[in-house]
Amino acid sequence: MSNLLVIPMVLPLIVGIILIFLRPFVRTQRIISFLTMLLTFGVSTYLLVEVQRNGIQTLDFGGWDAPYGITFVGDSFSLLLTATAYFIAAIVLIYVFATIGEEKEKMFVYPLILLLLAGVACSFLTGDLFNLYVGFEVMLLASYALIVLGGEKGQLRESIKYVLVNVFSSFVFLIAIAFLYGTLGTLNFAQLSLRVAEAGQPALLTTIAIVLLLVFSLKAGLLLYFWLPGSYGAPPMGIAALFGALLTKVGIYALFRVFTLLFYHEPDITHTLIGIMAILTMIGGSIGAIAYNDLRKIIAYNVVIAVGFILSGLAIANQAAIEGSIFYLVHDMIVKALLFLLIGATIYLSNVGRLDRVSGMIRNYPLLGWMFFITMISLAGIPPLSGFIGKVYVAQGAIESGAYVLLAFTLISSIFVLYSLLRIFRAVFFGESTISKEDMLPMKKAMIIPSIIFVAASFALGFGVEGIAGVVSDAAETLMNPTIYIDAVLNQGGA
Amino acid sequence: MFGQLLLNILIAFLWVLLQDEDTFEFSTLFAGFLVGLGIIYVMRRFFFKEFYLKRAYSGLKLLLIFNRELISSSVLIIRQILSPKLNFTPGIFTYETKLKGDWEITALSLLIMLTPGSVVVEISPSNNVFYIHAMDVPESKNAVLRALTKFEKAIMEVTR
Amino acid sequence: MKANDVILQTVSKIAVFIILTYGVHLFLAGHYEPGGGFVGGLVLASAFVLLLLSFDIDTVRKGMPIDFKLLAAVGAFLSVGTGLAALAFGVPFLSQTEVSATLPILGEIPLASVVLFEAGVAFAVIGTVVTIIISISEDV
Amino acid sequence: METMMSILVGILVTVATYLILSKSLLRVILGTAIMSHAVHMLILVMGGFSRDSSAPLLGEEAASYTDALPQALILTAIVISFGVTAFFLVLAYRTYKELKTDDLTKLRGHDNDE
Amino acid sequence: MYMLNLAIVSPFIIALIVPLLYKSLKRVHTGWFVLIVPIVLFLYLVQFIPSVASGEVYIYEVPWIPSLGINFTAYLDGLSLILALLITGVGSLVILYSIYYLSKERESLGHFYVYLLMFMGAMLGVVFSDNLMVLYLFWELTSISSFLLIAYWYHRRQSRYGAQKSMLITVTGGIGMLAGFIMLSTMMDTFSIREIIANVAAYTDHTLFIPAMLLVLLGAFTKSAQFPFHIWLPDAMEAPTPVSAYLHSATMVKAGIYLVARFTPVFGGDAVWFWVVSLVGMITLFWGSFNAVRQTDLKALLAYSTISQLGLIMSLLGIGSAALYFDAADTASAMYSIAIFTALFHLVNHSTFKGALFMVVGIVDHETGTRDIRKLGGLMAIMPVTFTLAVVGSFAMAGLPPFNGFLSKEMFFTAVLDVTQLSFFSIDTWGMLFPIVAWVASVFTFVYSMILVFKTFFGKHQPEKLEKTAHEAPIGMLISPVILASLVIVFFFFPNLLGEYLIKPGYAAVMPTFVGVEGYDTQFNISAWHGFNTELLMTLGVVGFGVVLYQLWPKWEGVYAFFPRKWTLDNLYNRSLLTLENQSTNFTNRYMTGNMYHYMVYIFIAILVIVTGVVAYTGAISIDSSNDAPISIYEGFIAAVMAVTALSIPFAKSRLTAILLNGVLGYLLALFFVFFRAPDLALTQLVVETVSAALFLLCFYFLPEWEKEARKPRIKVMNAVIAVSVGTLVTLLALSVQNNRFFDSISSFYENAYELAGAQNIVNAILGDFRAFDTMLEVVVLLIAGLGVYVLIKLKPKKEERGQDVEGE
Amino acid sequence: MSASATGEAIGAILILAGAIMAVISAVGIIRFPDVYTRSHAGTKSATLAVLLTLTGTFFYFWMTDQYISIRLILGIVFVFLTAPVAGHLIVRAAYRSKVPLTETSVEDELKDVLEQKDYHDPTKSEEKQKEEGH
Amino acid sequence: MFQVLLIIALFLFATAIGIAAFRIIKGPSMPDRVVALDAIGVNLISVAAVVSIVLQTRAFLEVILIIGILAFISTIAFSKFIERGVIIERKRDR
Ligand code: NA
Ligand code: NA
Repeated sequence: MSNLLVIPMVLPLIVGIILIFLRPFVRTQRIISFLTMLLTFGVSTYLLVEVQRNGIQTLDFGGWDAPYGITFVGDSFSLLLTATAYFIAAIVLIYVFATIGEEKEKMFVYPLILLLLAGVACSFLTGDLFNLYVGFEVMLLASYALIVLGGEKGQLRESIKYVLVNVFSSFVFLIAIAFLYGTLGTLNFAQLSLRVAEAGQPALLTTIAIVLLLVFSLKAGLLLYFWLPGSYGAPPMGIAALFGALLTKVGIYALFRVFTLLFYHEPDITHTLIGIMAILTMIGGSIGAIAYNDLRKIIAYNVVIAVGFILSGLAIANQAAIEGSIFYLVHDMIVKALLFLLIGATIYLSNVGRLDRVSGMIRNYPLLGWMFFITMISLAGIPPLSGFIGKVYVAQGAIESGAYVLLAFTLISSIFVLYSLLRIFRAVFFGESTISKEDMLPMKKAMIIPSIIFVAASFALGFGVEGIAGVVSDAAETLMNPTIYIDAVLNQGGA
Repeated sequence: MFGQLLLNILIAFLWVLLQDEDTFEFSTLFAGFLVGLGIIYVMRRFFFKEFYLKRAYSGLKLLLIFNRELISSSVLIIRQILSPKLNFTPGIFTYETKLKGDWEITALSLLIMLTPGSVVVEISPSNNVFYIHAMDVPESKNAVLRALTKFEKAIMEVTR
Repeated sequence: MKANDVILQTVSKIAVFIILTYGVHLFLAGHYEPGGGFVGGLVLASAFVLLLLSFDIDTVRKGMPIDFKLLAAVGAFLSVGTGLAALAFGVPFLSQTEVSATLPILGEIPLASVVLFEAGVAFAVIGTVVTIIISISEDV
Repeated sequence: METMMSILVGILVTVATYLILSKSLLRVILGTAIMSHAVHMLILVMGGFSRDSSAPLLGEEAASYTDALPQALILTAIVISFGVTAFFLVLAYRTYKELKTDDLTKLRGHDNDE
Repeated sequence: MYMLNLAIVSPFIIALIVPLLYKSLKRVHTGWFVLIVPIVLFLYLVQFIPSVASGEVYIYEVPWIPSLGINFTAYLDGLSLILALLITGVGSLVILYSIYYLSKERESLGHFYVYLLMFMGAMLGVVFSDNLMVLYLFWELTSISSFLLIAYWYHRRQSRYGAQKSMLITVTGGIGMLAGFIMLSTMMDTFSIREIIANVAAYTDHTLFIPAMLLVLLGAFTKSAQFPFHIWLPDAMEAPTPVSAYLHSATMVKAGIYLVARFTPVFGGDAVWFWVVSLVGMITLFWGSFNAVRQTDLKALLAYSTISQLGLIMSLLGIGSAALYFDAADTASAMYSIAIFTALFHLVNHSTFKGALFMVVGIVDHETGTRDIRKLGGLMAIMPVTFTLAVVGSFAMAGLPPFNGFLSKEMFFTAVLDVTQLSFFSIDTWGMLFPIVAWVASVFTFVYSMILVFKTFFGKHQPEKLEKTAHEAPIGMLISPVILASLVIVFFFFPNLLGEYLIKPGYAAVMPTFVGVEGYDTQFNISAWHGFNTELLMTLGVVGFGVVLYQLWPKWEGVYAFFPRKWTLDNLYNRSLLTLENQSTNFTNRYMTGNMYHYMVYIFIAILVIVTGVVAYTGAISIDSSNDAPISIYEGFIAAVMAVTALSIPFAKSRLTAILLNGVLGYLLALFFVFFRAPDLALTQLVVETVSAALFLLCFYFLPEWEKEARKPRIKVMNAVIAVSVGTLVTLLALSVQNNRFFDSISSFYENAYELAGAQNIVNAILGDFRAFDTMLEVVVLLIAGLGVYVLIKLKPKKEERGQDVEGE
Repeated sequence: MSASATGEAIGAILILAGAIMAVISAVGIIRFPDVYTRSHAGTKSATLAVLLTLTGTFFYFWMTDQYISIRLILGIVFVFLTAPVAGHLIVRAAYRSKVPLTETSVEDELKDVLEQKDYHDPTKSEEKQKEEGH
Repeated sequence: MFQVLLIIALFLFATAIGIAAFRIIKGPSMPDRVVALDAIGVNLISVAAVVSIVLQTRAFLEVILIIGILAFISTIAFSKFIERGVIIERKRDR
């Protein structure tokens, strides 16, 4: 029992609630929310270290042992993602401070962001299927509120689609939970895993697994990503950055958890399907990323590509591929946030959201331009930036498993990532400068500092792979060996 | 002021009853009183008028009158529903009452309406004219009017 | 001719008392019978809804100058807060204490933290429902 | 009983799906409301049904109790559905006010780029 | 200890301070500071020549990601030394040249030298890396720095075009190469090239061997501008000329050559390798020379010439690899392995004369303002030094004595002639193609070399067509080409000096198995005169035919018309990108309609197809309703009412009716909760249903009346089919679940609620205690919903506000 | 006859009477010609039905379990109190939204009053007219 | 016997509900439907009461009052909507 494990979820939760009372005090809200994110990041990181030392951390709420109560399970995978999420949130907050405007700040934007993060953390840490649903809902409702913040026409229009798809997927999730409960009589992941294994994952369970696959695919944007490009273009950029960095990742996390811990007995059906969906996602994302001149759309489709890429690792499902996916997941969270912030700054500074309406911005804002360039390189998976090692490992996993089609698509997709961003770089940053010195908007420091930090993080993650290699391999090992997880949850203290 | 106290005690008893305890406990009543106090405190600004619960006898009489009317008119309406051919002529007519004040008006309305065959459609803004819809005007209008005057008298006995 | 709501308003006043009492009862009965914070809260909220329907927002506001948003937040705070209280005692988050104290006058009441927890739920429900309804109604 | 309930769930899902495929936002939202009914009913059915069990109230001192866990889950799900429906409805209404249409086919946005 | 690693990294470190130098020391041309770097590095590397020549190799390893086996391992042997000396040597000359070429007033030198240093470091990294991943890192860095250098004048459209083209092609190739590397490392469980070479013998039959080989070659071919990937190189000429001389002629394009050489010990001896490398090389050789002839831009001419020469070197490496097919002691093998030696020799020669020529063209451009041969002519008198340099470079390129190009060209002829004698890899008569193509290409090479010299420096001077008044270049600009031209001549007269100290150790690195075999030392004696052999006859033929072709040029220009403009590879590239973008737009627009209806249809269909597919595949449906509890008549009746109510909702004429019917559903659901002994649920359901109905009514005031669904009957039918299918699927699965309850529920535990949690209402005990966490979060959900509604209603956009509409678009 | 048997008997009779009442009033809802007359059946007869049922249930629990259910009493009171109000509101709404009286109606003293005293309902828009299907 | 009577009663209530549901579907006017909804609510109260006896539990007696309350509230809401469109006014002009 370590109550510390609930902190990454409950601290932002309680602070978010308290901030509702501090509505008029914008400065106080800013400081508190930022410190909360940092503190939570610290605690998550500490827990991550603790897992390396003492193994998986669990916490049975209310003291009710699993499977009867709800249990939080912190393993390397979940805590790594939690820590990354809070790191990103803290940094993105700085951008939000600078750009969101006081009106929205007084409309609960900070409480909502904190609650969003609480939902994300809950989804990462929970060891209970139904609680995962609840965690999702916390996250989703916060995201609903955030996506419409401002009430612009475009926001409303896209929010409708976003909300409907998510409402629908939540229903399907509940249906799947109902089926699973009906067949297996429990909700605890560890026990579900045991029971699936004991039953030998018969056809019906495989079918239910597929239903779950579809649910999380909707959330993650795997194949069923139709809602994503529009939605991620709707909210203010700071918020969109959080969306781009975090939301689909929660779905991805769930897919990894469910298809490594629960339903790993029929990979010919489940994982093959994931692979096919991943390929189609990469194709659709790649095509979409080069189809438009709208900057927001380009980056939104880049989110889609990454989803396909990361899930290729799950489809392959060997140690190397899973490790690669985890590396890439962490990288993608950070660099996607960066990408959104940079595009946000670009749109703000140029006052144009399309690549054919502005050019030569690198002359006006060299720092911005070069950071975009680095981001592009990083997302294309070029070393020594952070995207590289994940790509290598996924590729290695694909080769080990003979998944050459996946190999080809993962690698080709990174060319499309490069090309889509190169189009932006070429058109927006290169070329004749269209903004005269007099018309230049000054770039706010707080707008660019977060990006600098993320760029530094991408370098640090690229150069410092050794630093997290142990964590990642432990995470992958835990995913590959369900008994580690099960033992930690069900046999704690006892045997 | 008095009405509020009365209501408070009423709530306290209601509370006791809701607890479904085998024996009457003073502590439960007190708890109920506290609950009532809370509710009334929250609601205090709604007390525009006061409420007296006296003259139990008058009340009982009213109840008896009402029950008689209820049954007789119920029979009437059931007959109409079950008659093979629907043959009646509904309509709206007015009735001017001597009653005054929200509680009296409301009480009369409730009684009229609970009696099958008649519904209050509107009350004039001046609070004195009822517009009543009746199932069968030629046949029941007089019956309704008769019942109305009976009710009116009985209510006044209770309230004044 | 203006509609005269005298009947509605008079009966509603009585009904609201019954509903409020019943709501509090449901809330407290939850530990033993059907009911609990959520239903209790909802019933209490529906009492407010009935008031809003029978009267109007300004009247209700004047009658109860409460910021329902904050009430919802207070509720959430209570629920999460009781969970956090467990941390101070070194027991797992959300451990409920099971003391049913026998107080001098009030007799035996479940003084469990779960009551506080449920109260939080109830407040949150009332606060949210009324916030939603008032927000929409005011937006003309 | 279970078979009948399953079929009923299927019918509700059918209606909900049909409504979700409508043009009018209002129909769609109503579809989600019906879908929530269907889902809650499904969870209940998945908890099993027996005429010999009594409500999960220990005071009743019955021989066996019906499965309480699905009931608790449904309660949570109902609350969440309620919150979501409320939000969705208000979103629809705000959208209509801003964009003057509730026709989803007219709420396309600027997707048709270039 | 790690001087070599430091040497590789030093350009990057200096690059970091260049912007500072540029800003703080405006008066001195930044190039002077930068120049120190390659000179120091060159001198440092020169020290290694003797020991490397005597067979030593150096390895320094700096750990990077040791747990994954990825380390910064610098490996210095004969092959890397040749390249490194070129990189630093030509680098020094190019920087010196650039100091005069690029004006410190007009150009942003800060950027320029950062890129150039970055490139230099990256290139050193490529040639010194033993670790595949680190090699790949530096490899992509060369692509990136090349991109930046080509796009140096990024306001020019053509610069951006060329930069993007080179980046796309080389990075794509690089990614392919990466795949190949990973295949190799997966096969042999190491990232170290040395270890791979040491272990490869056991893996030549591995299924991944050939794919890995082809992928590695893809990287090499794209980088070295081999056909059909050569198309980026002419457009890369948009870069400032020093860059063209350095990257796109002397060094970066040689990275592919280096890679092929480096991997010859791995893949050499395999028929596929032989055929692919030599044939691609031959085709490139021909195609480059053939196209160079018709260029009117001097730099474009040099670009095609470079392509051609790279093809030549590539084909030599391919031919040389055949030697590995044979036993090292076999005399036949020595015959082919000499091609490797020739390749390395020509690699150096090419760098000298092509570097000089680029600089010459740069001077011409710089001093006259044009590179168009149609505007140029008669410069011989005005620019005598430049002219002399041009003659030296061009004649070397044409393969004429007394210039180094003659030597390597002759040796090349020897190599292609040797191929005809091969009797393996099912070569047969196809072998004859090698000398024929080589000869034809050489003729074209001769022609364009002559064009370069004669059209520019002879003929009539046309000052009216020039932007500037032409005059000789400043002395500083001439130093570098003069040094290179001198080397062209020096290498002709003392080829064995070069051969002994640089080329031979390089050869030893490529063909390690051949080191020390009989006659090893004697075979590398380069001489200008071999007597009247076939090679010499071929050379004479080249000159003869070349002169004729040069004279008759306008008459056979029509040959190029056979290659329609529409079908050039360039057009193919442009059109495929354009088509890709347009088709992507079309395709994406077609399904990403923004219409929620479509998205929902996709989602439903995906669910139906996938789940039904899996059901069909696994046979998951198994139904048995014999254990059902009997239905009471009133339950059945209520269920029927519910079904009818539900089914009538889509047909409701008004929204109020629909909402009423939905309310009925909700109330009847509550009734079923009663039937299922769920009092808490019934209570909650009732209240929620009512409050929801109130919410609907509240919003209805503002919402429009719902109209009849104005849809085509076809669509309605489709919707109905989807809906019924989804409903049926759910029912079937639900029934199957009821028939397949594999385990009992855990919930009997909760029946001890009174002892455990002091509660008699089990549901409440679960909500308030056992699963209080869910309840807590559900409260939070409600709170957020409330806040969300509040925000949604209170926060409205202000019209006409700048930034707002951008944020919201 | 034991108390429980008596309880069962009284309960059963009252409940059955209530059930029959319920069906009859439902029939009324179907048969009557306009909303006003239907409301007589719907809100009044049905009220009577539920009162009978609740009373029956009350007696049952009282006689067999000696359990006096306050909830039932409260329920009865509540229904007594509110059902007529509900009926009144529906009828008023019907009238004000211009749902016509059945053709057999003989008199309408409200009609003129409502129109004459500059009665104008601003909330009444066109779409609402349409919705009622008239 | 007693049980049978109760089942018959339940069936009758169910029938009444069914008939009322038919009126809701058919209309024709909105008030008609609200009347029918109200009738359904009232019948549900009866069903809850009878089911309590059938299942031998007091648990559902809670439901009775709730239905009464809610039927009342929803009828008011629907009536006000039909009459005025706005169901909750900001300020009643009275
Ligand atoms: Na009456
Ligand atoms: Na509870």
